[in-house]
Amino acid sequence: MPPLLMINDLLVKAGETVLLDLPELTVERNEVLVVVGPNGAGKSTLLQVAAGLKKPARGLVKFSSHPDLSELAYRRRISTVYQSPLLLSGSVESNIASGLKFRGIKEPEIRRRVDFWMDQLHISHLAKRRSNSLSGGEAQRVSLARAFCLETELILMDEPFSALDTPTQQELLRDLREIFTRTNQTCIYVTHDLEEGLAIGDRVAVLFKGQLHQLDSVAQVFSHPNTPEVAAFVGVENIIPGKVEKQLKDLAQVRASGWLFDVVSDLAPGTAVFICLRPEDITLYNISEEVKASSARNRLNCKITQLIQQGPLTRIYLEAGFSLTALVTRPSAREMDLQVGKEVIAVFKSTAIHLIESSNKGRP
Amino acid sequence: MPPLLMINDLLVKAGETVLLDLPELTVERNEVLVVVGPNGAGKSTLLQVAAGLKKPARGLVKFSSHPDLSELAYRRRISTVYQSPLLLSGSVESNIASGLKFRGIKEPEIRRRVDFWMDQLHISHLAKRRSNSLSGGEAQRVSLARAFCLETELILMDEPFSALDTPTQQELLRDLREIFTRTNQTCIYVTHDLEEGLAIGDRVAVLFKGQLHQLDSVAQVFSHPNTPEVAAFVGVENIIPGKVEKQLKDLAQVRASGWLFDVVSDLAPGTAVFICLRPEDITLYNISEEVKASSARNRLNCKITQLIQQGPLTRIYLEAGFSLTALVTRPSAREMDLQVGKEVIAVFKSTAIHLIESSNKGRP
Amino acid sequence: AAKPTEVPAPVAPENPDVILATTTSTRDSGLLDYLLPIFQEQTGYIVKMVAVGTGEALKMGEEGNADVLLVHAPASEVAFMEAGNGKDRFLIMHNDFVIVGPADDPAGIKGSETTAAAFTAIATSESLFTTRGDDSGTHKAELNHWKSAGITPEGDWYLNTGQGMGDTLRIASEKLAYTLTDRATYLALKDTLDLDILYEGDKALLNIYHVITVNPEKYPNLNYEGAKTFADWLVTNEVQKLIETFGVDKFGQPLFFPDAGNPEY
Amino acid sequence: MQNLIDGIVRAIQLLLQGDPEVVRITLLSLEVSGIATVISILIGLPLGTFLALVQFRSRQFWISLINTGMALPPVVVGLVVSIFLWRSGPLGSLNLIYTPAAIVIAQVLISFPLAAGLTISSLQQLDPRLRVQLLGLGASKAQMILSLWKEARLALVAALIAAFGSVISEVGASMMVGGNLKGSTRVLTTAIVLETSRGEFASAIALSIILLGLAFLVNFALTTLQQRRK
Amino acid sequence: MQNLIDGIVRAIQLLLQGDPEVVRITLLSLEVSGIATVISILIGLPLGTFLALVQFRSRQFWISLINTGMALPPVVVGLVVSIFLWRSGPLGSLNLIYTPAAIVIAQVLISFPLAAGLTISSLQQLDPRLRVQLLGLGASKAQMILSLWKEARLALVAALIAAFGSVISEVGASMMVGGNLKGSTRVLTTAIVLETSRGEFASAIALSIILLGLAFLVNFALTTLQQRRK
Ligand SMILES: Nc1ncnc2c1ncn2[C@@H]1O[C@H](COP(=O)(O)OP(=O)(O)OP(=O)(O)O)[C@@H](O)[C@H]1O
Ligand SMILES: Nc1ncnc2c1ncn2[C@@H]1O[C@H](COP(=O)(O)OP(=O)(O)OP(=O)(O)O)[C@@H](O)[C@H]1O
Ligand SMILES: [Mg+2]
Ligand SMILES: [Mg+2]
Repeated sequence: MPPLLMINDLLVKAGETVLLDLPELTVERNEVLVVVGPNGAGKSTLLQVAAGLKKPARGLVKFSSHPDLSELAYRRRISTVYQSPLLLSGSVESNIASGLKFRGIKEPEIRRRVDFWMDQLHISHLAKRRSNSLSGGEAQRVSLARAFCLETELILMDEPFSALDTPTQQELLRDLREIFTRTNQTCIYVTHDLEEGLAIGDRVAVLFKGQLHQLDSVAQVFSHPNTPEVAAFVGVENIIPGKVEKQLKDLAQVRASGWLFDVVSDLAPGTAVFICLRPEDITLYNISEEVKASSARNRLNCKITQLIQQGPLTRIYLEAGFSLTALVTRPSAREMDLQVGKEVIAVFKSTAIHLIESSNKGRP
Repeated sequence: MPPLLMINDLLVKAGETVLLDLPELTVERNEVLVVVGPNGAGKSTLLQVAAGLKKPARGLVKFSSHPDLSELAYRRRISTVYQSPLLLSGSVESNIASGLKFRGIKEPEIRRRVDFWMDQLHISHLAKRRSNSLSGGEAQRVSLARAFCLETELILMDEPFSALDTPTQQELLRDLREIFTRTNQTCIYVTHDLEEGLAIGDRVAVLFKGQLHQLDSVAQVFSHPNTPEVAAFVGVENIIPGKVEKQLKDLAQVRASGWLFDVVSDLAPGTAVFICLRPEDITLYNISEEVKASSARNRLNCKITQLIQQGPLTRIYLEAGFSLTALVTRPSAREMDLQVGKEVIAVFKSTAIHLIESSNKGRP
Repeated sequence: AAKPTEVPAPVAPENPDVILATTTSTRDSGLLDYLLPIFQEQTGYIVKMVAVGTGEALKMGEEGNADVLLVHAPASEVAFMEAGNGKDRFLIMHNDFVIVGPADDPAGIKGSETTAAAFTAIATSESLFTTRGDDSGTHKAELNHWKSAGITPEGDWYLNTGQGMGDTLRIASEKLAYTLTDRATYLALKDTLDLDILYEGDKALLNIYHVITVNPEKYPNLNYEGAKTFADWLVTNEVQKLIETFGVDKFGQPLFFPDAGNPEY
Repeated sequence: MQNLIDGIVRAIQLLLQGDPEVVRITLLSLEVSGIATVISILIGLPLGTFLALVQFRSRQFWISLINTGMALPPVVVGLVVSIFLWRSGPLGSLNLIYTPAAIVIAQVLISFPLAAGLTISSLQQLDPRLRVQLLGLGASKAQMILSLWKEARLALVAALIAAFGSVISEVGASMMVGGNLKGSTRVLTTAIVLETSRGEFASAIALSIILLGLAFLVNFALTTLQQRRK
Repeated sequence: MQNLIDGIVRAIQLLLQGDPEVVRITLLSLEVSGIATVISILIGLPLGTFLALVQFRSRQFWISLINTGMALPPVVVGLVVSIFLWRSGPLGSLNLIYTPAAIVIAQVLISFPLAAGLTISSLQQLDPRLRVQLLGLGASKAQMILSLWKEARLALVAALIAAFGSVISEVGASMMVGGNLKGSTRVLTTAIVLETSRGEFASAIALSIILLGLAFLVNFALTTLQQRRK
């Protein structure tokens, strides 16, 4: 099957500023493509182009058989959730029904779908309320219901959950995944929240400053970021520049900040690289303790410089000639009695390290 | 020192609907009071009342010496970041300067502060841009800069980071904490994201349906939620109703779903309770493995029903006569080869369980 | 009747503003636009000429809102004087009314014996006739003619325009209707109208203008001095000559005939 | 002042008596101005919408032209319409001069620029993202426009009120092209002028009060509609 | 039709010659209407702002009244103002009748309801959260109102345009209270009426063209101001 949406050689400008420059991007049928990137990366711009609402300066965007995305027939095959809800005046119900009314759907069917989606989003009790009296999260739910009830082939969502409380977010993420699969819907899901993206996405496109740095499966982007920017964005907090010194049967020895790291990699000696190490892949041991996990080849003596509680986890900032961040569960931190100033051993496996060639800096 | 803001016997209504009903709430000087709660709980309403922008139906709100919050002198001693940025037309700069101009601050000082905060929020390059051409996150930064540059005693923030990308969020959370401490600013910080609240707050007020369920230190709310609602909201995913069966020297035995749990608690036998257990406090062992941590008194045989990857963590749904959720790090899950259908032992300490008396259900 | 008096030297009067209420026909013919600057120069009085309907002009006099009136509805004027509203009333000039209508003269009024006969012909043939219907001097004159012909004009043929002479002529022209008009207005608009003079010359068709000063005893804040000066000025020989020659260059005939010193008609 | 008091007394009398002439004039005013307003809106709303939403080169010129139209003096409109409708004019053969239809034509010319100009500003005042939002919901162009009108209805009703106000109060053009013919084209404003020129100030005031009362009723209905769902 | 063509030719002649009388009339029109517009805005803007922002019981009634004011016929205004300013009226001693000041008074009465009514609708069209936002930024009431005006400037300039249009084109009231005195209260519209009633259609048309050209220039300036920063 050909991809549902094909983007080729796309250039989007505002005046002289380039907002988006994508040589190629395809969205497969029935996938959830997550688009992530920092603020101003061009995520919303990409959605607007895909929705046929923004004319690119150059390039081809094709949706299955539609070469012209601005035509009504195309617009009616997609639905869009915008970053800010922007409800129409009137009741919640009438807002949700608006897209259906535009499509000339019959009243009983409208009723059914509106009721279903209000229920799904826990806003049935708001049905008759005027849209301008809603709280932020309630408005966002209305905006979501308004798009979902269209039940279109392609759904474009721009940070749809940013105003929802955590329990609802999690519930919706789970439900949506399931609904999309069941109804064969395809979705482009823009978010700046990586966790959200990981929970719902099949593939992830990572944008920086209008450029696509990586487009891969969720797991791949997560474990093998292409560029240091992507690495930092997907939560690799330890990115250390270094150089491959030796290469022994796919085990590279990388020198960085005076230390020598063992890394599973086939890169040749002399290659300038970035060592990428996730904080959660670092295990901490008390100096006194015997380090049991013998398979972990890398050990660093460090000193704790800062501790930050983050929900179920504790983030630990370490100094080991360079700064290092580790993430441990709260109970472990308690058990080990971790405190600022304490010396610990940071241990991580040679497989936990991912190397990015320095030449990948910037454009992929 | 008396509290900075005192709320007494507050009732806020819209027509006949009660939006907020707070017998008492105080904000101490120099603290960051985080207000959390699900969508529609009344968080934004509370902020509006504190900002003197919404008249309560009843009750007293007092800000240090100001008995009347709607007076200009009071309004000029606070600054507010609203849930949606709502920028004025004009340039980014002029938006940020607007509050300063209202206060009649001199031009060089305006310049200095605006430049400082644009820099702090990484929007210096947007200074001359028209406010309606910004991306969602950029607009939110402008809104933040606009409030911060007022450098007021009290800052009210309504979900200020919801549109920011994760790295910026984390950076700002860290910086803000520091700035508030340095400048002796007090802050009421509304969020639906608990993690955010935990990272920045001194105390947490938890609202549900316009009612205050708990107001405590961050650690206390997190470890000793007052009501099942709060427990669920702060991430206690396992809430099991039960009854105290025996009481031996502050160690209670609680029967729930057929199992007998050991809990550190002085509750008397016969008390109906909810067992609260955080997913990250559960350690999983393979059946074959020898359970080493002998101090953990509770062991349950369970079967894995679902696995969900969530960034650095894996969420594991278990069936043990009732459903149980556990959270382990990705590397552990990999090492233990956790899969759906596999049988494991869930182990947790008697101190990991927190008991809530059933009578606390609903109002505290 | 007043005698011509010496023209006073232009000394700035104490109260220079004089309000003159007059009918639209004198304004539209341009006569007053011609005379007033001269008066102003000679006397220093500034005349504020307000062109309104005769009815409104008399009402303004009655209420003391004008100092002096120049009007052409003798019957109403007499009533006005009798009610004590006016102080002086001088005959100034006349022109005449004519009956105009479509060139083919459907009612055949050309060559009628009397004005009454002409009016009767129009009424009996139910040819369209436009009336000003605005209580103006012309309207009142017209009503008198109907009365003397013993006719109460009514019906679809009798169009009540409620407007000034110029507009009523235009409507007559457009509707191919007859109407009674003063000669001055007709001549001024002749080029833009499809109307010919079909009946004229009867003595009954005289259109007589009087100047009236409003009675200062009734309204002490009137500028009687100015009003009287103006009234007196109008009847001077020089001015009477100016009236006689006005419009001759443009229309080849005078629009008004000076009457100062003549007996009342 | 006495005139004003007399006028008010007279107005009450006329209203109580239901003077047939006054009733006819009032109804004709309402009919003519109502039709003219409706036609103005039918022209002004689409035209204003077009100028508000579509970007093209000479747009600003056209907007200025429409705005200038708001300053069209009724007498000028009356004169020009007359020139066209007089027997000598190009449309003379239609025999429209001195008919209510002629008044409607002139009033439409006076009020449609007002309707169009105010439509432009009310639509431009809307959040520009609203258009994108509506298109994204699958609205056709027409549906989008309808929805925008709904969102801007407050200002659009104000435009309607202003357009109605401009025609019901207009006299210069009605007088010229209608002729103020008793029983056929005499409307409230032209009747007021006539009564004034006859010096019948009390009658003029009485008719004015009727006119304003009428305008108030219409506006009260429209304002209620406008403010009902702010 | 010939009239129209003659009028255009005549207008060009008048403009090229700079006929002093025409220049004077034109300047007076501009001055009188300009002053009247400014005063209307000075009254209408605060009044409209008050009615748009402050909630009180009889608000809807007052809004209707203002909207009715948009339908005030100039002749009625002219008559009522005359009654007050005539010697017999309560303000007769001020000697204002038949002066430019009297025209200004009448024109203000005609156009301030338009300014106020359109101000109401343009402010009500704004996002209500904007007020809260501004107050939260520490704006005083006055600063808040200024900022709201700035946000609504598109529609407010439209109100200004409409108010100017209504006075520059008005004739009934100017004629009655000004008296159309040559050299002192003759403005473009009253001159047009005079020329028309004298059958000098070409002159009337020429003056109309001057009037419209003037209105276009003013409106082009205002529209440019309005559209510059949409
Ligand atoms: N008219 C314009 N002129 C210049 N730059 C513009 C214009 N419109 C948008 N931009 C810029 O384009 C960039 C991309 O905007 P976009 O809304 O796509 O970002 P985004 O990735 O969605 O960001 P966010 O996470 O903050 O929503 C932003 O930096 C924005 O400032
Ligand atoms: N005029 C109104 N009539 C009825 N209910 C109202 C009205 N205005 C607000 N509410 C309700 O009051 C509740 C509290 O609103 P508020 O904005 O304070 O919620 P919130 O806690 O900030 O939620 P969110 O996280 O979604 O922003 C909401 O459920 C909202 O629907
Ligand atoms: Mg965006
Ligand atoms: Mg909120």
